[in-house]
Order: sequence, then C-alpha cells, then structure tokens
Amino acid sequence: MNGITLPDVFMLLVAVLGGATAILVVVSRNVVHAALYLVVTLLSVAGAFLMLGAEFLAWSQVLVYVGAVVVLILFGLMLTRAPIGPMAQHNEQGVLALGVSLALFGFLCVVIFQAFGDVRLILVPVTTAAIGEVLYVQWAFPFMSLGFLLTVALIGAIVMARREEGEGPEPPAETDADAGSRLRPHRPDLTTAEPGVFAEREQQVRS
Amino acid sequence: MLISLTVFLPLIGAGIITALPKAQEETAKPVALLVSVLGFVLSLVLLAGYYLGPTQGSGMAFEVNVPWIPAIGANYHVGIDGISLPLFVLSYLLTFLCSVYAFHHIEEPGKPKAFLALMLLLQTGMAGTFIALDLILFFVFWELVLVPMYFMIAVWGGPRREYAAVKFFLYTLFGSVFMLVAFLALYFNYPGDTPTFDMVELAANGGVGYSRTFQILAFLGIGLSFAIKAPMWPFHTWLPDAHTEAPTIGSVLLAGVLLKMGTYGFVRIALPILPEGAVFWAPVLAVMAVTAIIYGALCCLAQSDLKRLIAFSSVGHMGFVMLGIATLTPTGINAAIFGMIAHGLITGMLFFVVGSVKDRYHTRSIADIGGGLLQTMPRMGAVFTYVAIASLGLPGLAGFWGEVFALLAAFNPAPELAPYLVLYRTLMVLGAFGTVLTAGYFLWMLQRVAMGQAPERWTGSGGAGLTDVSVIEWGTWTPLLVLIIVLGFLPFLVFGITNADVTAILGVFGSGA
Amino acid sequence: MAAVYPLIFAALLFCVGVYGVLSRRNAVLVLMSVEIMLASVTINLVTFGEIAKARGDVLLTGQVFALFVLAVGAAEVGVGLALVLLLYRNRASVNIDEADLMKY
Amino acid sequence: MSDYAWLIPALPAVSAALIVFFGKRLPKGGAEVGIAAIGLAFLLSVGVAVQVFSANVAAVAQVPHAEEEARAGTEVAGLGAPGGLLAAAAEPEEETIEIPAGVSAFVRERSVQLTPFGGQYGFEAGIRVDGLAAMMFLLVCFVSLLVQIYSTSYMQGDPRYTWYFALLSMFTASMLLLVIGNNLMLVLMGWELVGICSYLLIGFWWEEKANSDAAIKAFLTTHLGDVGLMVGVITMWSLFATFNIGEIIAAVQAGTQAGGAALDTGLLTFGLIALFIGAIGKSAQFPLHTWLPDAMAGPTPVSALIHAATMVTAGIFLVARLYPVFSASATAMAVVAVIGTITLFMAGLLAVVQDDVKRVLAYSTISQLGYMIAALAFSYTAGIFHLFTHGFFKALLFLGAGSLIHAVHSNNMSDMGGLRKFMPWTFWTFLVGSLALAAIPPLAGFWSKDEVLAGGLEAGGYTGWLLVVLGSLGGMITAFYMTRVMWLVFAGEFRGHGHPHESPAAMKWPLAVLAVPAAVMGFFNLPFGTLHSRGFAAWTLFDLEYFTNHEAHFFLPMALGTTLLAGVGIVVGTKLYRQVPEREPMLELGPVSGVLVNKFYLDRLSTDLIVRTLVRTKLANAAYWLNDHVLDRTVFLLGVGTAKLGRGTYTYADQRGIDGTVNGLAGGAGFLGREVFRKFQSGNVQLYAGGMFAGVFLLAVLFATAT
Repeated sequence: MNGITLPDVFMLLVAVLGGATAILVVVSRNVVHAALYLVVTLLSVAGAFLMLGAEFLAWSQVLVYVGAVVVLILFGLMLTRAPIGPMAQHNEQGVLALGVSLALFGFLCVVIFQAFGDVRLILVPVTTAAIGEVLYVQWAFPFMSLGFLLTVALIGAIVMARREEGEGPEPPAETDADAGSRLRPHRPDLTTAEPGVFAEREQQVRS
Repeated sequence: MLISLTVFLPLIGAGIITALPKAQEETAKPVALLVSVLGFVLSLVLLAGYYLGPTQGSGMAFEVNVPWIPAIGANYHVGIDGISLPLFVLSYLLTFLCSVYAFHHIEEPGKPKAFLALMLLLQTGMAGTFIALDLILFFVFWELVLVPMYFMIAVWGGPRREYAAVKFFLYTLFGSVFMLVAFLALYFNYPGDTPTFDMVELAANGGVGYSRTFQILAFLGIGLSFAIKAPMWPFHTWLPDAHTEAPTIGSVLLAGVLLKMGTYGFVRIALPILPEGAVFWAPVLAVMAVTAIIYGALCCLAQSDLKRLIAFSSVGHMGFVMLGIATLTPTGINAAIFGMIAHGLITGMLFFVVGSVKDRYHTRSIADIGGGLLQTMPRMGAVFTYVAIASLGLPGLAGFWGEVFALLAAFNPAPELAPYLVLYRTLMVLGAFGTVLTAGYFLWMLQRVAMGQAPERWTGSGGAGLTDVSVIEWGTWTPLLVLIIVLGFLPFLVFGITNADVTAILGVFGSGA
Repeated sequence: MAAVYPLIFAALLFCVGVYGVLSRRNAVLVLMSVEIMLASVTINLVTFGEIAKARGDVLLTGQVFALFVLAVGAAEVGVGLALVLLLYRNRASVNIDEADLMKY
Repeated sequence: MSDYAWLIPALPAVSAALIVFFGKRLPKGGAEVGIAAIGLAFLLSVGVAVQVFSANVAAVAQVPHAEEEARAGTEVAGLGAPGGLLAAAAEPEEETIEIPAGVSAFVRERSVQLTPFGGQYGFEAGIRVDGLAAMMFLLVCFVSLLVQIYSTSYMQGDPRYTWYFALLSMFTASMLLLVIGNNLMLVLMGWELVGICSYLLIGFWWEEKANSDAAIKAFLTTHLGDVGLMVGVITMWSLFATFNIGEIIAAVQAGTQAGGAALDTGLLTFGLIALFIGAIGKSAQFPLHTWLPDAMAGPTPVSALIHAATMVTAGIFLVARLYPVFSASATAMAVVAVIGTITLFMAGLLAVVQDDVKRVLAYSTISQLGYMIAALAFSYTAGIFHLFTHGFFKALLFLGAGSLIHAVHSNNMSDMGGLRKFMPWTFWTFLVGSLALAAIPPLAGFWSKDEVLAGGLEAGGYTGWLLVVLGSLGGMITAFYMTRVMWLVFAGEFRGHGHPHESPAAMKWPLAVLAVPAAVMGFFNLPFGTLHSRGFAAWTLFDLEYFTNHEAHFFLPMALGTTLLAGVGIVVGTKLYRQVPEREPMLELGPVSGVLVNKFYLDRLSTDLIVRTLVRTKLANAAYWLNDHVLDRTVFLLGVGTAKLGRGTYTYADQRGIDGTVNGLAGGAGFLGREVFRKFQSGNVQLYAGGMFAGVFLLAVLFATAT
C-alpha cells in the first residue's frame, strides 16, 4: 500500500462532508433542515463522482438530484403540511434501527477492507463523449426502456396524486360488509375523524 | 397411457366444471356425472385389462415410468397391481355414486360447481395415491387429497366445520411431515449406487442394506403418517369430528377411500421396503389395532350423535384391517384389503343413509329422531337396518370376511413374530370379543333409531318432510347394496385379485407364510 | 487512489440511509433516506466500474448503470411522493407508524 | 338325488329374495312362494333322505355282526378313516371290527373354491350330505313347512305379513346352509345368519321396546357364544390348515395335524371347548341360556320353528358334526357332559314356576337341549335322536300354545282353563306332545330320552352317573310341569275374557300332522339289536367304524325306572293342580288301588310331596331368582357397565386425554401466536424493514464466514 495521495485526501474530505451531512439528514428534528442537508450530501456524492473520474455522472447528479429531486421533496413537505419546525421525527424503533445500521456498517467495513483493502484505482477520466457513445450504441435498448419506465412512472405518479372530481378523501366504499368485516379489525373511521386528533398531537409536540 | 388418462380425467373434468359460466351452476352436475362415469368405465377397462392383458392377473401392469424431476431422481412412475386395483376401482365407483347423489342433495351453501370440481379433484388425488410407484409422486398425490377435502368440510360442513376441517388438515399434515422425512432418509441412505425413490425398486431391494435401527426409525416415521390417516388408535381423534361435520359426499369419500390410503400405504410402502422395521413394530401395531376395536366399540356405545357413532365405528373396523396387516401374513393382508373394500362399501353406504336421514329430520341426534324410522320411512329404515347389520360383520355380507380372516391371521402370525405368539392369540380373542361389542352398539343404535314408536312430532304434519327413499337415492345406493351382498357370498372376487401380489410383496419376509 | 475510500463512503451513506428508513416517522423523510441509500449505491457502481474498466471492460458498465439508477431514482421519488400525497389525503397524516393496517 | 342337495337351502333362499322384492304384489302376500319353496325343499330332502338312509343301511348290513368281539377297549382315536369320498385307503385298527373294503357310510361332498389362497390356505365352500345332514333336512324342512302353513293363519292381518314370510324363508335357508356346509366356515356363516334371522323375528313387533330388547339380548348373548365358535374354528384351522370337516375328522383319527406332526391335544381341547362355547350360546346352555325365555317375545310360530325345533339345536348339531373330533378329547367331552347335565336339571326346575305358557315351554326346551348335549357326551345316536324327536313334539307344543294364545289373547295360564271343550283339536294334539315330552312310552320322547340315559349309564364314570341321576330326576320334573300345564290350561272353568274358539284349519292341521311323528317316531329307533342297526341309528351315521363300535343298548330296569319317575311327576302334578283350580278333592281320584285303605298313606305321601314340592317351588324360585338377579343381572350390569365404561372412556380418556392433548398442542400454538408473535406483527412497515435488514446482516455474516 502506497502512501496517501492527493486524490485520496480529496476523497476523504468529500466523504467526511457527505457522511456528516447524511447523518444530519437522518437525525435533524426540523424537516426543512433535513432537506437542505440532503442537498449537501448529494452534492458531496457528486464530488465523489468527480474524484472517480465520472464527470458526466457528477453533473447529472447535481442536475437531477440537487436540482429536481430536492425541489420535489420540498414540495412534498409543503403539500403534506409537514410541521416546519423542530419536532420528534423518530419512532420507537430507534434503538433497533441504530443497532442494525451500525452492525451493517461494521460488517461492510470488514468486508471491504478484506476484499478491496489493497486495490488501487487507476483513474482515467471518462469523457462525456465516450459515455455518450457506449450509451447510444451498445446500451441503446436498455436506455430506451429506461426512458419508457420513467414515462410510465411519471404518468403513474400523476394519476395517483391527482384528485378527481368527487373522489377526494372518501375511502373506498364498503361493498361487501359481511365478507370484509373479518379482514378489517377495528379501524378508526377516518372519513369522519376530526383533524383534531392529529392537531392535538402536533400541539403537544410543539409545546 | 390409459392409466394416466384414467387418473387425470377427473382433473380435466374439474377444469371444465370450473370453466363453466357462473349462470350455469346446475350444468356442473351432468358434467361431473359424465366425467365420473367415464372414469369408472375406464377403471373397469383397467380391471379387465389386468386380467386379459399380458399380466394375466398378477404383477404390475400398465406401468409408465418417465423422468419427472430428474434433479432428485423422481420419476412419474405409475402402475397397478392386485393390491391397488380393488381400491382404485372402489374410489371410482364411490365418486361415480357421489356424483349421482349430487343430483339429490348438496349441503348448504349449494354451489354445485365448486363442490363437484373439488370432488373430481379429490378423485384424481385418491386414484393417484393408489397407482403411484414413486415415493415423491405418492407424496404429491397424498397431499393433493387434503386440499379438496379440507374445503369440502370447511365450506359445506356442519356447525363446527371450521374446527373439524382445520383439525383434519393439520393432523394429516403433521403426519405427512414425518413421512416425507422418512422418504428422504430412504433416498439418502440407499445402499445402492444410484439412490432412488422408486417403490418397486425399493421393495425389490427389501430393506437389504438399511440397518435395523434405521429401518425401525424410518418405519416409525412412515407408519405415523399412515396411522394418522388410517386412523389408528390413538391417532383417531380427528376422524369423528371430520366425519360429523363433513357433508354427506365428503363423509362417504372420507370413509370410503381416504382412510384406506393409510392402510394401503402400510401394505404398499412400509412393509415391503422396511421388513425389519415392520417386524419390530408389528406387535405394537397389533396391540393398537385391537385397542381400537374394543375402544371404538366402547365409544360408540356412548354416542348420541348418529354420524359420530358411525365415525367411531370406522375406528373399530380399521382396527380389524390393521390387525390383519400387523400379522405380516398373506392371509392377514388379504383380509386387510378385503376389509378396506368392505368398509368402503358399507360405511360409505352408512354415511349415505345417515346423511339422507339427517337431511330429512334436520338433526343428527339419536334422541331427537327418537326411533320409529321404520315407521316414518319404511324403506329408509330397511336400508339402514341392512347396512348396519352388514357393518356388524354378519356372514353373507361383505363385512364378515375381512374380520374373520384378520382374526384367523392373528391366531397364526408370521414366523418372524413367533416370540409374540401368545400376545397375538390373546389379541385375537379380544378382537373376537370386540365383534360382540360391535354388534351391541349397532343393535342398540337400530333400536333407538329404527325401531319403536315414532314420536308424535314426526307423525302427522310434523313428518311432512319425511319422504321415503327417492329415485336418485335408490340409484345411488343400489350398486352398493348389491355389492355388499355379492362380496359377502363371493369373497374370492376380491381375494382372487389380491392374493398373488400380496404373496409376492411378502416375499421379503423370509418364509412368507 | 485506494478503492476503500469511496467504498467506505458508500457503506457509510448506506447505513445512515438504513437508519433513516427505519427510524423516521415522516414518510417524506423516509423517502429522503432512501435517496441517500440510492446515492451510496451509485458510488459503489462507479467504483466497481472503475475496477472493471481496469480489467478490460470497455462498455463502461459501472457508469452506465449508475446513470440508470439515477433515472430510476428520479422516477422513484416521483412515485413515492405521489404515494405520500395519497396517504396524506386518506389519513390526514404522513406518519408511517400510524399506517399499520398490514397486521394479522 | 344327493347331488341336488344344494337346492335344499337354495330354494328357500330364492324364495326369500322373491318375497322381499315381489311379495307384496302377490295375492297371498308372498306366503305362497315361501310355502311352495319349502314344500319343494321338503320333497327333495325326503328324496335325499331315502337315498342316504338306504345307502347307510346297506353299508351297515355288510358289516359282520360281532357284538361279542371286543366291545370293550376300542378307542375313539383309533377309528381310522371316515367314509365316503375320503375313505379310500384307511386301515382299521386291530381291535375294531373289520370293515369290509369299499363299504362306508354315505358321505357326498361337492365343493367350489371360494378363496384362492392356494396351498395350505385352501378354503372351499361345499356341501356335505350324509346321514346327519339328511336327518336335519327332514326335520328343518318339515317343521318349517308346517310352521309356514300355520303362520298364514296366525299372522293374518299383520302389517308386515310379507316381511314375516321373507324372514321365515331366510331363516330356513340359513339353517339349511348351516346343516349342509362341508366346512366350518360355512357352518359359521349359517350359524350367524340364523342368529340374525332370529334377532329380526324376535323383534318382529319392534314397536314395543320389550320386544326389541329381547331381540338384542338374544342376539348378543348368542353372539358372545359365537366368539367362542369363531375362536374354535380358527383354532381348528390353525391345527389342521383346513376348514373341511371331513379332512379335520380324518386328521384327528390319524392323530396328525397340519404338516404331519403329532396332534397337539392341548390346543385341540382348547379349540373344542371354544367351539362348545358357541354351542352353549346358540343352544341356550347354562350359563348362557337366559336369552331363550325372553325370546318368546317373538311370534309363537317363530318360537316353534327357531326356538324349539331348529336353530337352538345348532349347538347339538355342531357337536354331532364334529363328533369324532370331540371324542378325541376327554376333557372337552367332560365339559360337554357337565354343562348339559346342569342345564337340563336347572331349566327343568325353572319351568315349574312359570305362568306364561310359552315360558314353560321355553324352559322345557332348555332342559331338553341339556339332555341332548349331555347325551352327546356319551352317544352320538342318543343325542341326535333326541334332537329329532324333540324337534317334532316341541314344535307341536309351541304351535299348540300359539293356538291357545290365538284363542284367548293372552300368554298366561291364569287366563286360560277349561279350554278342552272349546278347542278339542288343540287339546288332543297338545296332550300327545306333552306325553311325548314327559317320556311316556311308547311316544317318541320315551325312546329318545331312554337312549340318552342308557348312554350315560353305559359310559359310567362320574359324568355318566351324574347324567343318569339328574336326568332321571329331570324326567320327573318334566312330567310334573307338563301335567301342571295340561291341568291349568285345559281343565276347569275358563278364567279369561271373551269367547275362546278353535283355531282355523291352517292352524289345526299342522298340529295334527305334527302329532303323528311325536307319537310314533320312537319306533324308528328301537334300541333292540338288529332293529337298531336298521333304524335311525344306522340312517344317520356318517362314520361306520364309530357306529359299529358304539351300539346302543336297552336297559329295561332303567327304562322302567324313568317311566315310573315320569309317572310320579304326572301323578303329583295331577294331584296338585287338579285340586287348585277346582277346589275338588282330587286325592280320591288318584291311583286305582285302595282309595280308602291307602288314604292315610296317600295323604301322608301327598303331604310329604307337597312339602317337598313347596321346597322345590322355593328352590325353583331361588334358582329363578338366581337366574334373574344374578346371571341375568350380571349380563345386564355388564351391558350397563360397558355402556358406562364406554361413556367414561369417551369422556375422560378420549375427549379429555387424547383429544385434550391434541387440542392442547393446538392451543399452545395459538397462545404463542396471540400473545407472543402477534407483537411482532404490528403492521409497522419500518419494524418489518428492520427485521429484513437484520436478516440481511445475519445472512451476510453467515455467507462471509462460510466462504
């Protein structure tokens, strides 16, 4: 193993930045802050791509994620009237989640050092032209399928999110009360549930 | 090819019935009848072919052996011989009669389409079990039987149908696990070069190369599954519940064919493949069998529910079958197969009658019926009396031969069992006393149900629904009634089919006497 | 450059994402955590793609796949957000632990 | 003719089927079919009997007469081969009388293979026609014919008239099957079939619970005996590897069992006693006799046919059928003798205290069956001859009782009285029957009972003497109770209700016809030298050697003695019961000699006898009490106890024990699911996902460490 080279240092910096902000994303009590930390995380991922010589990918990452996805998420937060302020955002399985993820991380570290501990990357930057060439020649068919998938997903998203005339908050009508009753144990009647239940909880948290 | 066609014809029929439009529920009945008649005719063709064909009435006939799951060496190996043939034909006969009976009555909630499709599916499973010559294939057919019967009980059953159906399903499945484990153990411990699931090969091998301890353990595994299915005391408790709750057709097929799968398994698989294990366990089986005879009869004496009583009587009758098997002699096993056939005919018939009685009285309780069946419905009462008498083992009717030859064999068990001679002879005497108890509960049942003055609630306007045996019922029952008496006087009709192959299969037991 | 740096980075991101997915109540935050996990996967793809390239892969498989994942990730965010909206519309809440109809 | 003997059971069987299916549409409700069939069968059986009997007589005639020669010292076991088809090359033992070659008793066997078990499992169904079978054919067909004719009138107007005749035909067919069978399995079949017919006929009027109770009791009690029969048959099979009666007899006489080994006499004795237990049940011997009096719940003609003349003699027939085999085991024969003797005496005592006329006859039947059984222990001819004569006169008595019951609509003698003038036919025929039963010479009963006692006397030993003593006393008792019946029923004033009348012709004539053999049958077997060898004894033998070495003998002193005893019984009965109903000084109408002179003597004697009679009445009552409260009670309690045991087994062992375990297992699984695993199934997706990742981690670790 040779000494630490310059790319290594950059990579480390990017990694530390990305890792730290990622942790902030998952622990932040304010949802908007979390979204903003996410931007930094994704940007540092783009930086990692650059370090690895994948320029096109890095810029795509910036455009798609930082530009589009995060905006989308912010819209989502607004549309769902997420409390724009600090509040408990964690459920009861925090310990389990922490345990699982730490264990997974430890395991992955061990595996990575064992398997790739002495692998060095010879970085040859890939030009956008080169990637364009393989993408539209050898990978043309999967690429087109991908486009189709994207279209379908977007149409699906629209169909789902759209509120039709007369649809709205009504739950699906009970067609066969007899047969269905066994499958549906007690469930609060959400059609008439006053929003107060949730509002109350909100206020408790805020106070 | 013919054999496969015969077995899968009902499956095709079930498919056709399922595909029928929903508006034409009733069309399912003629279709089912047609399919089952065809199946029955084909099974008779097989019967005839068995005698007229190259086998001349002994050995394995109509064999098909093609690779099925090459990865584990499982083949689609089917064939028929003198041991399976009577049971095979019996299953087709009963299904045929059941599909006739379906014109008369199907329990709530009706839905003949689904019911008959299940029935035909069941038929494929039953027939397949009897012809499978590959352990994995056998297992598949064996399990295939569970599902339709489960639904028959769970959907068309009586008030406690869910409990009964689940009990039936779980209990049998519980046994199957051990069977599968034992099958795999047989495969992996095969002494030859290429391990095999082939029953014929394994039987020809006759347990050579399997250690004694292994044979004892494997027999335990296989035997447990078969004992539950048969059912042997003390594994019988699912039976009364299942029988009591099952719809009439379900009860008939359950008693008539399903129970025989267990005892058939003993004869076909457990005995020839694991002879040393069989010798080890035979005295235990014999004790359990005789316990079942006495115990079943005692329990019958305590019953107040007609269907439950008959279900318990099955425990006793299967006890005689098991006693025959436990002797490991050709006489005993011939008797066992005869007993299976006779029990299939007689108890199947009993369930038909009791089902019809229940439909009319709307109760199964003996006290509620209150006697006088012979008065309110003379023909029904006469048929009931006839079948009950047949069931108590009267000579001249089918029930006799299985019992008496089983006892006879128990008096002279196989030479391998010589150390247990006194035990066997004691058991034989006890079993003979069991026939008295059997006679007792049947006669008391007749007294309480058929004889005496009919209570006032059933005479006059109260008995308006008590119509005597209908034309369809006569059509269903006549073949059984006739067969019961024909086999009673001409037992060689069955013994003649079974004897050669039974003797052959017992060749693994040294002297084979 | 040592291969372990990007890989450990990816592993870190992934595990953080896992933690987020498991512990966050708000569905949108869960979605964000999923994005982090996806990002970590793309880093892995690119890194392994470099190793493969060094061993003679001319198709740039790693980067192309990373690109695909990018696109799929975008689609996923779209659909996921639509689902969250639907959930919100039906239950007036986006808390995942309240959506527990999937039991017994 | 004997080649067609299979038609004898076949005809009534066919007629039974015809009556069941077409009887209702026939003008006479099926009775004509039954009567025609049994009539034909009777003609056939006469033909068969003529052929068999004459062949036997011819065979006996060729046997050199050598009474002087070595009567003593012959052993039953050394009898050589039986006759007929089986005869061929058997050589007689030295001490026995030489049987000329080619001479044998008539035995005709025809068989078909029934169960092809092959080799040593060979089992065939076939007929065996010999003297014994021919005799039974005659008896069964004759009585059955008369009973059916009688029934056309007796059962007139019954709602199940047709079914009744079907059952009669079915019974007759079964009984004939039992008789004709050449192997034990067929005998067993016929045995059980007559049992079920008896069950159906006793419970014929099943609307009354008492009747079906009696039917069940009869079937179950006899079935208890049948267990013995079944065990016995199976033991025989395991000894001789055959069911064929002829082969079994041959093997026993050769002293070998299957495979040529020496006979295992212990097992043979066990088997024979087991077989005899079957006979005890069917022939109502002590201690399984309790069913027979109850069986009187059936229609009276049925009692005549089944419970007097035919079915109950099946046990005797069985022992006679296997006579040479039974002879091979002294222990078995001793059991036979003791059981028969106890029965004959005990049942006779019981008959004395009955009021129901049918019950008197029933106890008398038991007693007479005891005579037959006991007789068989010593002499084949005596046993079956008594069977034969008893069949006639007891059928006569029962049909007579039926006629009485038909007339007064009551079974009780206290409702009768003075019927002689209303029913002369019944009276006279009943009188003949009673005298025959009481063994008054020269009626049939005298000759047969004398032969029974002579057999016992000749054999000696304690069993023989027991039979002689108790048998003679039993004869007195018999005479006494029959006298009592005669007086109570026919003498004095009518004590019942309504107007009794003579029965119609269809009932009258069978009585008359039966009275003839009851009176004269004894002359066919006069126990005097050559006459004997031409008569019944010669007709019915199926084993020449046995016969030639067991000639019957007539002991005049004993015959006189028993007759005297019977006379005493009659006298005592007359004295008592003539007086009781009429309040007349009966004593003065006593014996002819010296009324006045002997008054004191007679007075004292009669007082003595009255006292003794009282004691006897008490004794009999006690015996009856024992019967009802101990034996019958035991059976009853066994039944109830069994039912309770059944209920207990069901409730505790089955439902709570075994089923409880199963349910407990299921319940345990259910508890785990409800209380433990349910916590994990919270519906919370994130919890699930956590589990998933944990699983992934574990799997990964697993793979990593594995590779």
